[in-house]
Amino acid sequence: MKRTISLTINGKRYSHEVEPRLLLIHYLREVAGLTGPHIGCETSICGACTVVLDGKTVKSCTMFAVQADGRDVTTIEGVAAADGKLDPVQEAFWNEHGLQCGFCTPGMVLSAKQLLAANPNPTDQEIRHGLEGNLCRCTGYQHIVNAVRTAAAGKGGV
Amino acid sequence: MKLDGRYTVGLPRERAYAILQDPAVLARCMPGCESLDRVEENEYAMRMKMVLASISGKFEGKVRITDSNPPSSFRLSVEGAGKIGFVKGEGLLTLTADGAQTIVGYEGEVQVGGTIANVGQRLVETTARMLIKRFFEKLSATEPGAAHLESAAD
Amino acid sequence: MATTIGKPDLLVGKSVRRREDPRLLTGTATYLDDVKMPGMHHACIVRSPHGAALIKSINTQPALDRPGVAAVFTGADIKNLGAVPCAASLPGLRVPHHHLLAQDRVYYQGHPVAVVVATDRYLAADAADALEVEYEPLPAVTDPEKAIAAGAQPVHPEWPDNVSFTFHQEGGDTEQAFRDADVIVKQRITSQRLIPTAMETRGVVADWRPGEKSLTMFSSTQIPHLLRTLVAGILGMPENLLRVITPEVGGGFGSKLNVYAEEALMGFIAMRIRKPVKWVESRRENFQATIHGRGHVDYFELAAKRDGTMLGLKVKIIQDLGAYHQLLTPAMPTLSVLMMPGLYRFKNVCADIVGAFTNCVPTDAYRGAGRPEATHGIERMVDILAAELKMDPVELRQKNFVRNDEFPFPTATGLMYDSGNYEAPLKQALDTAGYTALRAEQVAARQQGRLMGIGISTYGEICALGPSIALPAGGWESATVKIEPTGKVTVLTGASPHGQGEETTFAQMVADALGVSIDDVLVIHGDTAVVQYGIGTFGSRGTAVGGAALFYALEDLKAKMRKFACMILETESVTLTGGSCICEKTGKSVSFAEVATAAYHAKKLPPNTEPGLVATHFWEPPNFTFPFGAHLVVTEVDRETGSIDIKRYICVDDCGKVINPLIVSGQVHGGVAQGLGQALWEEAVYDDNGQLVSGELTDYALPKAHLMPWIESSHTCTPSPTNPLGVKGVGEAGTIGCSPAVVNSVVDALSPLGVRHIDMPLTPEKIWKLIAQGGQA
Amino acid sequence: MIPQEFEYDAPATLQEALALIADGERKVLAGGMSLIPLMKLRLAQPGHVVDIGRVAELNYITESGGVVRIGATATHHDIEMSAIVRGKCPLLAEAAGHIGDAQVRNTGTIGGSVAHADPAADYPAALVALEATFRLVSASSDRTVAASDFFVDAFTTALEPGEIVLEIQVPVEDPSEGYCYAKVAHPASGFAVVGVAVRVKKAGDTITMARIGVTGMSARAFRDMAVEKMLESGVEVGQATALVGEGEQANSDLYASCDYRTHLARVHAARAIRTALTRAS
Repeated sequence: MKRTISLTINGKRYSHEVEPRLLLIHYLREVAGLTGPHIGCETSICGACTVVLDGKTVKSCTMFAVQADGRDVTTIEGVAAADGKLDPVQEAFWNEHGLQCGFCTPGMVLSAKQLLAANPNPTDQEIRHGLEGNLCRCTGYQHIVNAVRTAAAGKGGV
Repeated sequence: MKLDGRYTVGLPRERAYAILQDPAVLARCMPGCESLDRVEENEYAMRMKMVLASISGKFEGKVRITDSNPPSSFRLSVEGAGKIGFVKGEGLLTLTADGAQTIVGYEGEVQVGGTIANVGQRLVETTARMLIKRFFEKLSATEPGAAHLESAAD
Repeated sequence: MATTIGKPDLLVGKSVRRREDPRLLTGTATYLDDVKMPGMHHACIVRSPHGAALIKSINTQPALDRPGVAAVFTGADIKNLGAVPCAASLPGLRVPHHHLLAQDRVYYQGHPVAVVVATDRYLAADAADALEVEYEPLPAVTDPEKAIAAGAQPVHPEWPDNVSFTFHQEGGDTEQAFRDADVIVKQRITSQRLIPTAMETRGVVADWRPGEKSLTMFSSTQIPHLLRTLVAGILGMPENLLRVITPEVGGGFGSKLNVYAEEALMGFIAMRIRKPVKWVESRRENFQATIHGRGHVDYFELAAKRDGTMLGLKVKIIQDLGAYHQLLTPAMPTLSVLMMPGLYRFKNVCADIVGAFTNCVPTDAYRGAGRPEATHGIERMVDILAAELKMDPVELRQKNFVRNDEFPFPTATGLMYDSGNYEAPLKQALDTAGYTALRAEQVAARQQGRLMGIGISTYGEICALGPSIALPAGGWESATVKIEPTGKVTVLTGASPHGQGEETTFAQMVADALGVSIDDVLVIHGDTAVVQYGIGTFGSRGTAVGGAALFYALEDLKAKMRKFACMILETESVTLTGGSCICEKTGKSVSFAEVATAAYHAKKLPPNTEPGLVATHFWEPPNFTFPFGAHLVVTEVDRETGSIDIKRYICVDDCGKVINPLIVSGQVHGGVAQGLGQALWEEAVYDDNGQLVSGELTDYALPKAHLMPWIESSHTCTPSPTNPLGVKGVGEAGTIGCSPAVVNSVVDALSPLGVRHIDMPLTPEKIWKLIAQGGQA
Repeated sequence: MIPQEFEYDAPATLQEALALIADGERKVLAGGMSLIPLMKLRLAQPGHVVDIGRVAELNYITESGGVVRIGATATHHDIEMSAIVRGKCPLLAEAAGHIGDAQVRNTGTIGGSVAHADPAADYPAALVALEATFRLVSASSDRTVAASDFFVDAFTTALEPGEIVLEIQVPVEDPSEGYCYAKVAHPASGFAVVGVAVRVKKAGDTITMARIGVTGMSARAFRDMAVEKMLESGVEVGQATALVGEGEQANSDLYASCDYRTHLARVHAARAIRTALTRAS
């Protein structure tokens, strides 16, 4: 039986009738039209689907949309300012070449932001551990680590 | 995957042998077995519903008993297929008298396929051992009613 | 340090941040699964759970009875369509007919059996689950050596020996070399099956327009034009009525350098149901049904003089092909053969390949494609020889390098190495590492009972694929440059980048060549209706071939601009600079925009000149390029657990000139990560029944951030004479150089125990067992 | 990778939740980190799911009377970061920090994890070493079970149909104790190939109390009392830990054979104890 859910995504209210089995990632992508979060696996490993739910990163492929009813979601589309100005973490990824094919990037940026919110001055090892839940097949992670480090230093990269 | 092990059954060897080949006992003790219908001598069609915590799956398949060598050994093969995959197990069961009890040794090979093989390899062996253990636990739990079971098998 | 092309005021040679990135960083890029169309249906593919089986029956009714289901297709429906193509040809090659859907038999787990099409992906999944297929399982064979052994189960009943082809190549006189040798070392070396695992799986959207009889196909591919030609062939439709568009592609690594059944199937289905249809691969399908890489069992023999002079190499390659040939499957081991001499001078190589069918998904090009296997082998053999001769592996390499004055150097396998300075990156790596001090540290560590290793690989590779003679469908690349009437510049490249950053590097080239702002340059790729025919992006060719094509197109365009500028300025010659054409005699200038306006308005034309400012160039490279480098890895093995700690990772790569150092270092890091993946963690494991037991990302271990070492990457620069840019290509370098350096390091760490070789992946248990058994495998 | 259809309830109170699951047929959903992947693979096909994520009274971490009480829906992240847990039973916080990755820790719950009883989960090692007890409730019952009795077999717990884990009760650790959770994580899944949780007290150079919980090695987490006793009676650490898991049927998979797993459990037990000893005062 379908249920009506209402949630806030990137500051905007959404309300839809959904099947209980609808995964949050499919709700975001197919119903809300936010295709920034991606699907890279089905076993909750890759982190491409990462979004922020009530202030914490979650893997939206491993959550039903009904579980997000009444809650607050931020996707990558909600990270840059309304005028298009990039967030310092996005800016740092850009400057440090922290992405290649870009598929993992939305999840990676959100995880990096969360990591820095909890630990504004991380060591490289802390950065690497903080990104354990996000796979990247292109970069070897080094430029991502550089990006997070420069974002932490408030430089937004060089 | 090869598996072996042994269990002690609190029955004399002849009885243990009979019980282990008794379709009613097998039906009762094989985890998840819903029905076991005789197809021919020593061959049975089986339906089972495996439930393991959250995981569940229905299987249809057959159970066969071969190489009967009463009361010391026989081969048991179990195979089943369902939406979540398929399982095929074959093993030699050997029965050794130990006073009034019987030591049942098993040595066999289990193959799994489909989703359960693709995503469950880290758990296949553990699970197979657990199912064997459950079988023997149920078997020993049915021991008091052995007489009843024996007659039911006629 | 990176030596780059640039002058201070130019962009080429500078770390320009990528122009692709803003859309990728903000979630506004359009990948395949983001493509939506009105009325779009979703396909779900039912695949064989068995490695080998007969299909006894298929009952589609339960699927058809499900809500939302539009159609179900099985092998019978596509029987008369073309086969999945194999473009590689070898003498005597046995090519199984590769139907889009299985007919009466399945040959590997994941083999597509039926397609269910529904209005929604959830309903399609439900219906696929309801479809009933009755199989009669057959014995499978998944190990290539077992497959070609006597009495093995045939994969294809018509070829009971499981041999698809044998191939022999010999250069020089190997027998004589072996007779002349003082020392011969032999080793069996494997290169395990790997799963490419692009983060974006494959996917297709097909849209049939019955009125136009045209098909538009979005596919996550590396080769849009080849895909168009080949899919049109499968479907029996005119090529020019098929338009292929590659949206943003989330990684390929060779796995999307192919033409897959699903691409043709979606085209067929769109025509049949007259609705757009989308199929997106799940990760498990990606593991089971997208090509794998590597899959070698190699037997090496290396002959040398006592002083370390290497004389000749014999190798027998057993290539695990899988059950079918995908686009280039049989060609992979032939690339390995070409690479066998590595960076060394010896002129005698004898190679034999046996291509073995197995009940596995086909192997094909995966990052490095044949060269990593060869490089791993030769670089391991050099270390084994060094151990045998009790020589330092550095010294042995240096002794055998092709010398700087020998280029262009013809190899025993028929290649002509274009340029090289093999000592330079090795020396730079040794200096960076402090090699002498490291060896002293190792002596001290060993005295304390610690297992410290230092491993080196000096690799070469074959890049910029490649001259057309070397590639079935041509090895050239194309570029069009247009200056629009307002002076904006549009580039159409036949390359099809998917993370390599050519939207930026090509714009850097254009900005410098024309003196325009990089912001005025747009690089378009991946749409066959817009872009002239191209070959695609793979084999480290995007810049080295596609960039060279662009270079020449720019030259042509500049010549035409000069004509218009001369006409406008009424002079004989002009210089192009800073967005203007300047007559040096008079000092008068005209802006590009004014030139463009004149060229398009065409009120007056220079003699023998057509209107417009467009130039297209198809560039045929005269040769491959041959990048090289040295990787040095310091490891320490935990004696108790067998786990490996990478203490330092140093790589010095020579990819010729560098257009964008930041992008090049990104390519190196990513390449090293995939090399480390092979060396330490990754392995596609099929059990004896053909079950892919490393079937998801929960078992197949990709490198993660916290598992990766810091990579100390630098460069030397030996420009390539093969192309006007002097670039060599860098996409695969890191991968090729990495795995032998890691294994050499760990073997070095364990050498006090007498360990001589370990096959990848170097799992802790494997190492622990070796230690526990005193080095005896 | 789409779950089958199911009915869904999200009760707001414990009483409603227990009433809904009383028949034992409905599946309890907490964080979903174990259940949802199985549903997507269609290995789990519950017809009816009861989401306890909105039962506010299940989400707490408190301490009273020498016992830390953790509600079933406290997330791994909550536990890792909780000042109470870090202060009073730091071993549990350390184990929580090893679970999965940041996103999994933000979503997964302790109740869901223990009820799933994956043989390679991290918590059970710590919970048996901490001698925790679990409060299990149903519509008609309320009982407590010791952690070491709760984990029965792979994916098999002492939970009866209709029952849920309400609360995890952890005795406060003595501040003088040393603790350590040592884990070998599978490089792909992050699950424990083995995980060893230890607590020790010392007087001078001798160990006066030892607790050892092991996960990942066999079908269920277990407490190794034999080795604990050896350590407490002065047997040298290496010698005692060489017997960890003696008599257990060790797991074997692609990554680690049973011999290697057993060996790893022993090596890491020794390492964990040595680390714990440096933390003990």
